Amino acid sequence: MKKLMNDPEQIVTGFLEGLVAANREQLQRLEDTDVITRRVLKPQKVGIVSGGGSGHEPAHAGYVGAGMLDAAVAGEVFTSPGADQFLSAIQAVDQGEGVLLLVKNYNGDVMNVEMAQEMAEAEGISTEMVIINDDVAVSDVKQRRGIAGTVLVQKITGALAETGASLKEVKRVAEKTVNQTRSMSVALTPCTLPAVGQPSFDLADEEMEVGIGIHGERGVDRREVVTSEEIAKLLLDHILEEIPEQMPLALLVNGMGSTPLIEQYVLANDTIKQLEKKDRDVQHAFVGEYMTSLDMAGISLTLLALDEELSGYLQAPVQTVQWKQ
Amino acid sequence: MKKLMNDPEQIVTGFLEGLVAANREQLQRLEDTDVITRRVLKPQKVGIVSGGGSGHEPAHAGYVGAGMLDAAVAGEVFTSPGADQFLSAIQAVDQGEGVLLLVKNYNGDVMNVEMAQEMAEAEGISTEMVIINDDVAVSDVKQRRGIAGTVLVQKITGALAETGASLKEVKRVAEKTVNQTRSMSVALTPCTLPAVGQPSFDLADEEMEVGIGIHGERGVDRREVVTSEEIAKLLLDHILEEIPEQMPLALLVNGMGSTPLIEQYVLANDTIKQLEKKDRDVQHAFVGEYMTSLDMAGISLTLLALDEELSGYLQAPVQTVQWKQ
Amino acid sequence: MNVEQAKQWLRQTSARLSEHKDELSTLDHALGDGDHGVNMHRGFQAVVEGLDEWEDLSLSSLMQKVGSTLVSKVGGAAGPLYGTAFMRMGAAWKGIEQVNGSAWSEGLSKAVEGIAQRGKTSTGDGTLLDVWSPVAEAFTEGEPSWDNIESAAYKGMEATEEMVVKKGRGALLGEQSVGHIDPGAVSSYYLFQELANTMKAGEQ
Amino acid sequence: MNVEQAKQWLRQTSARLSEHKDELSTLDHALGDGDHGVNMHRGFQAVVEGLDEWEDLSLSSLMQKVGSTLVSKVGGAAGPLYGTAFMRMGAAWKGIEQVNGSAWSEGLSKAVEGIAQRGKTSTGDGTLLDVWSPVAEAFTEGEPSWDNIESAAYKGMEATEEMVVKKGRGALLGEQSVGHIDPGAVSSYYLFQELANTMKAGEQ
Ligand SMILES: Nc1ncnc2c1ncn2[C@@H]1O[C@H](COP(=O)(O)OP(=O)(O)O)[C@@H](O)[C@H]1O
Ligand SMILES: Nc1ncnc2c1ncn2[C@@H]1O[C@H](COP(=O)(O)OP(=O)(O)O)[C@@H](O)[C@H]1O
Ligand SMILES: [Mg+2]
Ligand SMILES: [Mg+2]
Ligand SMILES: [Mg+2]
Ligand SMILES: [Mg+2]
Repeated sequence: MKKLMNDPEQIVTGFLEGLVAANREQLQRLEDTDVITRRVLKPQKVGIVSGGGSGHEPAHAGYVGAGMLDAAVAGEVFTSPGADQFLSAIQAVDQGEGVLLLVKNYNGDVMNVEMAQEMAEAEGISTEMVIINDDVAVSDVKQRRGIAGTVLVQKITGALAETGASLKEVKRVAEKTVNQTRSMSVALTPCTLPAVGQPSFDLADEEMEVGIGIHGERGVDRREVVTSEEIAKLLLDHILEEIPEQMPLALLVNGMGSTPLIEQYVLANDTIKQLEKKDRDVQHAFVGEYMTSLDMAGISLTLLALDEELSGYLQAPVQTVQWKQ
Repeated sequence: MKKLMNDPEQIVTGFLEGLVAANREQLQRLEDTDVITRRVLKPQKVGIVSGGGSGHEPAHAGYVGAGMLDAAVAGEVFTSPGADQFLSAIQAVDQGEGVLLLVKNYNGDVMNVEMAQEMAEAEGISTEMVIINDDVAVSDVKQRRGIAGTVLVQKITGALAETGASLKEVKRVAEKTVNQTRSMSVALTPCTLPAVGQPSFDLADEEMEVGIGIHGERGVDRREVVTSEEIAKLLLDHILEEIPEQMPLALLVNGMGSTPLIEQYVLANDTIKQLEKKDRDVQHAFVGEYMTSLDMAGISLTLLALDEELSGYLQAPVQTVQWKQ
Repeated sequence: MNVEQAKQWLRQTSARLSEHKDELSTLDHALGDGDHGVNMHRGFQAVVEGLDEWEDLSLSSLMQKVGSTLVSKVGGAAGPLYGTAFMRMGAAWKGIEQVNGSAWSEGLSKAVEGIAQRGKTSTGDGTLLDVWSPVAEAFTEGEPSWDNIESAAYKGMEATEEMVVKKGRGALLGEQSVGHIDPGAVSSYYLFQELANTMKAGEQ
Repeated sequence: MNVEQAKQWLRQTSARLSEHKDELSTLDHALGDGDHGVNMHRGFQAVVEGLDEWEDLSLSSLMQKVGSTLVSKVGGAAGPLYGTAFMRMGAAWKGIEQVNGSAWSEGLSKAVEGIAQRGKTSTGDGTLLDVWSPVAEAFTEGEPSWDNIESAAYKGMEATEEMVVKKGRGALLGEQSVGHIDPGAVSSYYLFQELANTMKAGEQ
């Protein structure tokens, strides 16, 4: 394992410090926490907080800024941050209008956020949680993980909150977005945890792992590596099953951490072509590293079924480190 | 070798098609070429063209748009595009004000651009070329390669051209930027050409290659992998030798293709800390994949010595696929 | 159990978990994401570091402090679960400086309630609750039999091997989760074994 | 050489380069970026594909067409160099349908001039010019001796092994470039060997 790092235990700290050092006018780190917030909050606005284990950079701290998150909470690599950290974030961004927590569907994240909500409630802060579970690779819907689709929910919810909408309204739109978002992934290589130094699973030279999550866990199927065209088809077949026909789409092609952009766009090309062949209208396409899994090579596809409301918030301006438009 | 691709010979085409498909309102591909241009040119403006071999994505097509390039010319992987392609780009973006070509210092690129300039001249189009050679790893200054610093030259030059400046003026500022930009890189792994399937060099598990270029060529020194702090120091020591004292700086921390963002920011953190310890004023810091070398793991550091003029154009708005601000 | 014994228990547990760090992570590699050992080690190390600072706390406050430290430092799923368990014990032992007889059973059943609520889980789901729940039942009204308690923990842990995991990352595996002991059950077993060891040492 | 012989020459060169594709790339791996074989193969394949379309061209126009095709399809450094060489030969042979005696030497020395200008290089820099230049000199005023020409090409190619490369990617290696034959010199040798083969076959 070769990584640009110092002490493996300090990799999250290094990331957070680096992010703030490179973006001082925009971001700050709350003292004694791994919480990143906007340096200046927009007044009288519902706070939008997300977070979870690290290793998914730029998620989530890279999405803190006008039009998206107010705060991001970073845990150890692949480990949910404790409730106390979520509470610090809630306290920091609440302006009396309440706080919405956008949480990927992992047991640990949900439990820590629920605890934080209870503590916040005791302080008179109203909070709501919306759980994101876009990964169709998991058949049991209750167990479905939140993966790259998360960033689309964050984008849309953040844009709405920026308009001064109420906590209730923001929650409604976040849930609607979750309901209309589906993703699935494929890995060409496993990832290696900095503190462990061993790949999270073994994969032969000609194999790929289908239906992986973002924590180095094994997928649902292993098979020979196929072409980009075939990977696009494989993932789309699963995802489209759960996307209403006719509705226009937003597409997110997400690199898992060490897949070069040239390959991401090759896959994007095949995906868009296949969607157009099926007469699907791809209104927006995003390609890049949005939700990674350390140094995993691979890709996820996300489709979001759009209506005018969601499309509008998706197109709204955003000024974060990693997503600007 | 596992890559998301179809026919390895078609990877550049797949990239260009994907880029345009995902950004239809903004970009177009000139028919029968591998030239990407803005869909709508800003009238009465000097055209800014860059290009070179592929494998460095998002460079250069990802930088076509308002405030940066008018056209980008893509060759085969690591191979300069032919003069005819540069000519097509020149013809497409010339509006009577002339065209500036920003070229990384490679023999093939320079020769092809010179041929294209001669052909353009025969058609009455005035052109100028500025050669970028920021890589301090090469001691012979004439042989110095253009690497990640190229994108800072493109950003600044593009911003100036957007104001309606003359070809002469745009060339002056481009050259000034080149003179004040220095970079150096380190690789943790080699890259693998899609059509070759073999790593461009061998590197043992605990080794890194110092002073590599962006074409998979071997570097100037091979040694044991060290910490991010030590890598930052090693590269800065070389680069700072050629950066005037006192002047404020722009820093670019550039991932080489398969280095995760978390690691890029760890290195950014160490770099900024060390610069601040030396009382250097880091006015702007950019972190991400700006100029890659296929799937190479590694990083380059670039410093640009700023004056007010350059700082202004660096901060100016830009709307390309990959760089928006 | 008095405050000093509680601290002794926590110190021994921390040492035990650190010894078994890799074992726990390996178990978690099969069912989850391979970090349970690292998480528990980090959390209990923070507890032990805290013990010196928390010198003058009551037993109840100490348990609360341990709970919130575990939430904060273990993180993941185990953090809120262990944390809630300790906080609930702390709440149950308000004003009690020496845990005896019914206080044990009261404290443990509150802890079990807390885990079940927090984890939205019940026994048989193949989690650490399958250790905590039989342990709580093994505390009867009278003075605890530490051998019984230890063996209840052991059996509970062993039983998770045959269960289809219903909660946590292991649940993603469905039927394929059968055949693996739950890492949280194992760390809980170590916790209770060290409790028994501490208390038995005190009895001598 | 008439148009038909020129076409024959190009076809044979293309076949030869495609046979030696990997060898040329391997040579380029040592001094450059390992793609010279791929580049030349791609370029000459495009030339051969073009030959059928360019049926009615004069020899001069054919050479120009070959040149621009090589610029476009070889790309890299070799593209503009080979391309310029062919375009300059085409220009020198304007109105000539059969290259003989002084036309050979005129065409080749224009090609050498073109390469030197385009590459800002001179003989001894360890590039393909070190083949083209002695070949041009081997064309005297009279009818060419194809054996002399072939051996001039061969010697020029061999000589690059001992040179410190001054131009192109190999120049980055400085002194370490000594001991490697220049790939562009090798592809040029094949080109001239096939020219000799073609012309000698025509003489019989
Ligand atoms: N919902 C739940 N209810 C009860 N126990 C759970 C639940 N989810 C997880 N666990 C316990 O937590 C353990 C995993 O802890 P750990 O690996 O530290 O956290 P994570 O799963 O976040 O990586 C499991 O072995 C299981 O015993
Ligand atoms: N400036 C130059 N002058 C003459 N020949 C050159 C020059 N630069 C490169 N060459 C020739 O080109 C060959 C390399 O061609 P190729 O590998 O196809 O291009 P690239 O270097 O762009 O990858 C070298 O072996 C050398 O013979
Ligand atoms: Mg975990
Ligand atoms: Mg090349
Ligand atoms: Mg775990
Ligand atoms: Mg080459």
